[in-house]
Amino acid sequence: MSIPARLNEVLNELPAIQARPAGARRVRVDVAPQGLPALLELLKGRLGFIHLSAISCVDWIEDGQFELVYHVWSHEMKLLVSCHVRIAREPGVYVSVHDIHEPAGFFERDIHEMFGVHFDGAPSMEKFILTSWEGPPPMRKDFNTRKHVEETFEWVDYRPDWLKDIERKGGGIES
Amino acid sequence: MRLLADIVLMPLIAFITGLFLVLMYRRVRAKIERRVGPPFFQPVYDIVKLFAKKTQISHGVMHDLSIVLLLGGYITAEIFLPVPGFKGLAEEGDLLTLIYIMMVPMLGLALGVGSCANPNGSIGISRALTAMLAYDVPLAVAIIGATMTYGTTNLVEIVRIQQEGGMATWGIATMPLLAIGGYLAVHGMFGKEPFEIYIAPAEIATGPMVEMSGKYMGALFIMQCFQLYTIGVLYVTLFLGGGENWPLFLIKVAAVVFISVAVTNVYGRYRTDKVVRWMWKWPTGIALLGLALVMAK
Amino acid sequence: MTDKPLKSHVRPPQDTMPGGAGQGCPAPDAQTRSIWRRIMDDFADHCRARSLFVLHYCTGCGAIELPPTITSRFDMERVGITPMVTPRQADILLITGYLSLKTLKRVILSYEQMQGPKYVLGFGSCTINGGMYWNSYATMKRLDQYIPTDLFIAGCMPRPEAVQQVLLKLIEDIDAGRANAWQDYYRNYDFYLGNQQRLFGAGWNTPTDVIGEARHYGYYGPGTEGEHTRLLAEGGGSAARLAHAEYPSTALTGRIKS
Amino acid sequence: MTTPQVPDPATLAPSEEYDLYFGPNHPGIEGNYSVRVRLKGDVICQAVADGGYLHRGFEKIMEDRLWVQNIALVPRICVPDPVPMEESYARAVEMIGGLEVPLRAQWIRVLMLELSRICAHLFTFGGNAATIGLYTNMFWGVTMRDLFLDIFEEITGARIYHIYITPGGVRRDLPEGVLERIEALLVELEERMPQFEDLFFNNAVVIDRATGTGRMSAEEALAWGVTGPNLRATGVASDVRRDDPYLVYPQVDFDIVTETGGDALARMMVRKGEVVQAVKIVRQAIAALRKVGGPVRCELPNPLAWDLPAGDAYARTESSKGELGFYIVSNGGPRPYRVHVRGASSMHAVQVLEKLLVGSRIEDVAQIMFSLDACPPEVDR
Repeated sequence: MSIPARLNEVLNELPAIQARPAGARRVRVDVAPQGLPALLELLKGRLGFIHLSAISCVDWIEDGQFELVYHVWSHEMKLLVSCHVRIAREPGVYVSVHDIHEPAGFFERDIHEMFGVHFDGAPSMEKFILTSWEGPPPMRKDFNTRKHVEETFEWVDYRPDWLKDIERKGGGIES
Repeated sequence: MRLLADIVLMPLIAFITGLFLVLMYRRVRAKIERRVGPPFFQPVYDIVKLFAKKTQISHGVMHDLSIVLLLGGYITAEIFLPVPGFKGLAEEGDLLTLIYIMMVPMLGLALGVGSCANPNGSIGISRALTAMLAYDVPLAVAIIGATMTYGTTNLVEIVRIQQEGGMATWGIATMPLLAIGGYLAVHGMFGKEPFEIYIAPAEIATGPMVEMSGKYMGALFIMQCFQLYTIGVLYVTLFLGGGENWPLFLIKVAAVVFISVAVTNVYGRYRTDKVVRWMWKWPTGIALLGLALVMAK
Repeated sequence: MTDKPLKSHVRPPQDTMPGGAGQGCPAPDAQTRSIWRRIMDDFADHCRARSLFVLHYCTGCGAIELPPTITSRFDMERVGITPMVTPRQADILLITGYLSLKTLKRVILSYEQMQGPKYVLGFGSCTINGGMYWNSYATMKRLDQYIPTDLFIAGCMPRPEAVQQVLLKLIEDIDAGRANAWQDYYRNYDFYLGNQQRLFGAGWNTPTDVIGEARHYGYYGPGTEGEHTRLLAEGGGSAARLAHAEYPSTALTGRIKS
Repeated sequence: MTTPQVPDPATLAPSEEYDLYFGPNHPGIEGNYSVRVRLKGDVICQAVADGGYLHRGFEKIMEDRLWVQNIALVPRICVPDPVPMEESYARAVEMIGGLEVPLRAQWIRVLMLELSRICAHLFTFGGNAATIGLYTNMFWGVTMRDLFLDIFEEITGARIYHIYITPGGVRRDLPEGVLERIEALLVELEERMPQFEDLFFNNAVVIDRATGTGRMSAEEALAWGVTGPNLRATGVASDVRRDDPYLVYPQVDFDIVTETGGDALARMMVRKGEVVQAVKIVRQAIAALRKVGGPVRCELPNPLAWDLPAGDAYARTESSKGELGFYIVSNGGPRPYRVHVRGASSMHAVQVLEKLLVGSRIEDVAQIMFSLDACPPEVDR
């Protein structure tokens, strides 16, 4: 496993980039936030990375950062490059890459909804899934889904007779 | 007194026959789809259930009135049909009256659906009227041809001419092209695939029926019974020699409906414009050719 | 049903609940009906039980087991069950699995549009107690808090045989005149509305005038109105408000040219 | 709830356009989904997809559960085609943990994946035919699929959610005699394929309705991020199984089915071809399974106290809808730190659908959606 020479060549043209192979047909690239659009543009133009497979967001709450991962795939090189960017958790603003990869519109909208990251220049930052949701962006680590559920919903108290019998004898499922 | 009995009995018989036709339609469909199908009394259960609904939404006077027009139109049509053993008004009315009355239910439905304010219903009814426009052209040609052949528009007379001469004078033998064109138009009148775009569930959520509930829906189910029967009888009268006696008559009506419901299950539905184009091309063309032959005679 | 009182308020006494004592047809109760009326009611129940239209609404993942149930292998038309397209035409609301809050709103709207007698079947463990998604912020946990439910099917997901069995049980119940949970929605509207408001906020409103219907059809009960229904009157809401709340800003609000 | 400002319809300018809601409660919509279309006459001039009706917050609740508990959760993300979900999750975990899957387990997984593909495509045949009123095909297709579900039930104990593929292999070995039964079923499927062919692909009405419906070119498809059968229907031979192979797919002999039409008909033709290819792959898997023995699962630590090493992995799988991606981040704990699911339909159920609908007509909305094989649950997650 090593980085193909053609890819290395392109990566060397940009400053502040770290790349390392991450498994078969996988390359991990760490890039500074301001360098990402240029990197995607170069990869797309020079090496045929035209397919944006996904944009993932990871909430590193202890570091106070969001990590955005752009997975791009080249049909020519048969290679998946994951470009990792870290942005500050507050205010959580980044630029849209919709002009480079059209599918980015969907993923950015999704991340905006789930994490509250705002993408400048994105075609739509409206809610798509959580139109009935008024709480904080739910995928953030500081939102506790279990606590929310306990506060919002009721449970059926399932306690059949046989269980009550067992409990009377000192057993049961609750510790 | 005789007339009064006829007025009551003829629609009743039509309704009961229609129930059987609906049952046949559903059973045939089930068999083609490789399953068992509904039980014997299913059409009755459906209608009684719908009329026994305990709550009911109405969308205004027009909506209620449409049901009256809907059922009234068909019940009136039944009385004008020449069936064995009943006189009804078949002698007094004629083919043109019948065709005219048969348009009333669809227009009634259009009025009612218009007051529901559901866009699916409005789209559906506009499609339905377009489809009516499409299949009425070949039907009209077939009817003109038939009247020219028989020399009368009196339905009882038409039946008598065909029955006196035996099978050789049946419309289907004397004017086969008109019979074919007429049948294709009748298939469109049944409102089955490929000409059922106006109730397409996947597109406009059953169109005109979208806001119909309880008793309104029940009335539509009854209308379906009348519709299958009336159209079947009309075709039998024009091209299949009418009814000599009840068993033979019912077999003929059932055969007309059966062919239609058997064919419908292997087709999807055409788009509205395609329905019009198809109807004005093939059935109309065939019927016009038949008309030319009839006129040449 | 839970023994534990709900957080918002306590449910009305047990005997007004479905399956409890004193259930039956509303206006003339079972004892005072004339013989003629009783025969008619029995006949109607008989037909109701054998002609059931299921609302074609795939609310959750259980919908994947409905096509097998309806199609050739298990063929539900044998017992008179067919899918129907709009809530107006349907008798059964089959809740196929979890309901996200967004869907729950639609389900309530659909339910209120259906004409009584109507039946609700909770399909899958998620409708009973949240099931797999017990800790999900997005799905509701107990269906019977929001709309009255006749029967539940346990399992994730229930097999077509289980669906058939519950439908046969429903047929049996209707035949015996027991499946009257839908009347509970009128009688205890305040309870259901209260639970709905807890999820959707005090401004929650539906276009159907449930209280008016309850009065009109004779299902008005002590639990029909209460503190929660008073909020309705204050809001004075309309259907249009609800629809637009769901579709903000780019609202395509055109008007048909007349 | 805040009270939104509702404009009074009387104050709006008169317009020839009107809105129509497709869904969520609409038989022409696949699953629980909604498309709001703005119409001018019969023609759509704007379409807005509206999802989230099936949102369960998978990505969140998976962070709350152990690595093994999540195995039960993942198939539920996409209901009609759950096996690729299990496979992607398992493989991503294997990539992070460096687990080696035994050869026999790899073949079993291929077998399951392809059977699932057949099921999903049969389901789509049926659904697509029903959108244009050809219900007979739906009845036949769903029933045929049901016979495959029996095989799944025999192997895994469940019809839909198998929870069978686990990180490191599969849950248990195949039962005795199931390979013969699969072979018999494949023969039956091949006997019935001509019937589907006659009923659907040679049907004048279907050809009339599907030709040119929802057409996209190869350039558009690539730019819009379309994957899977929908991309192959435009003539691009792209398949994750071939380009980014996983399991034993490099050893499997199969063709990538392509069509050039790019319309609804071409998409269904591709699916038909893929069923044939899947049958071929299943046969190869059966032959291999007869030869390859050994364990079906590698050694795993106590699943209740299983800490995966820190790291991240992106696993791609070719599901019946397209490219499915699982991005998993582990921080060395007993639970995933973050799971991101790239649903195979996330492109063609939202952005692409919105684009394709513009200019088409009301009657084609359902058909376009079904021919794209959009799967709302994996969009909403």
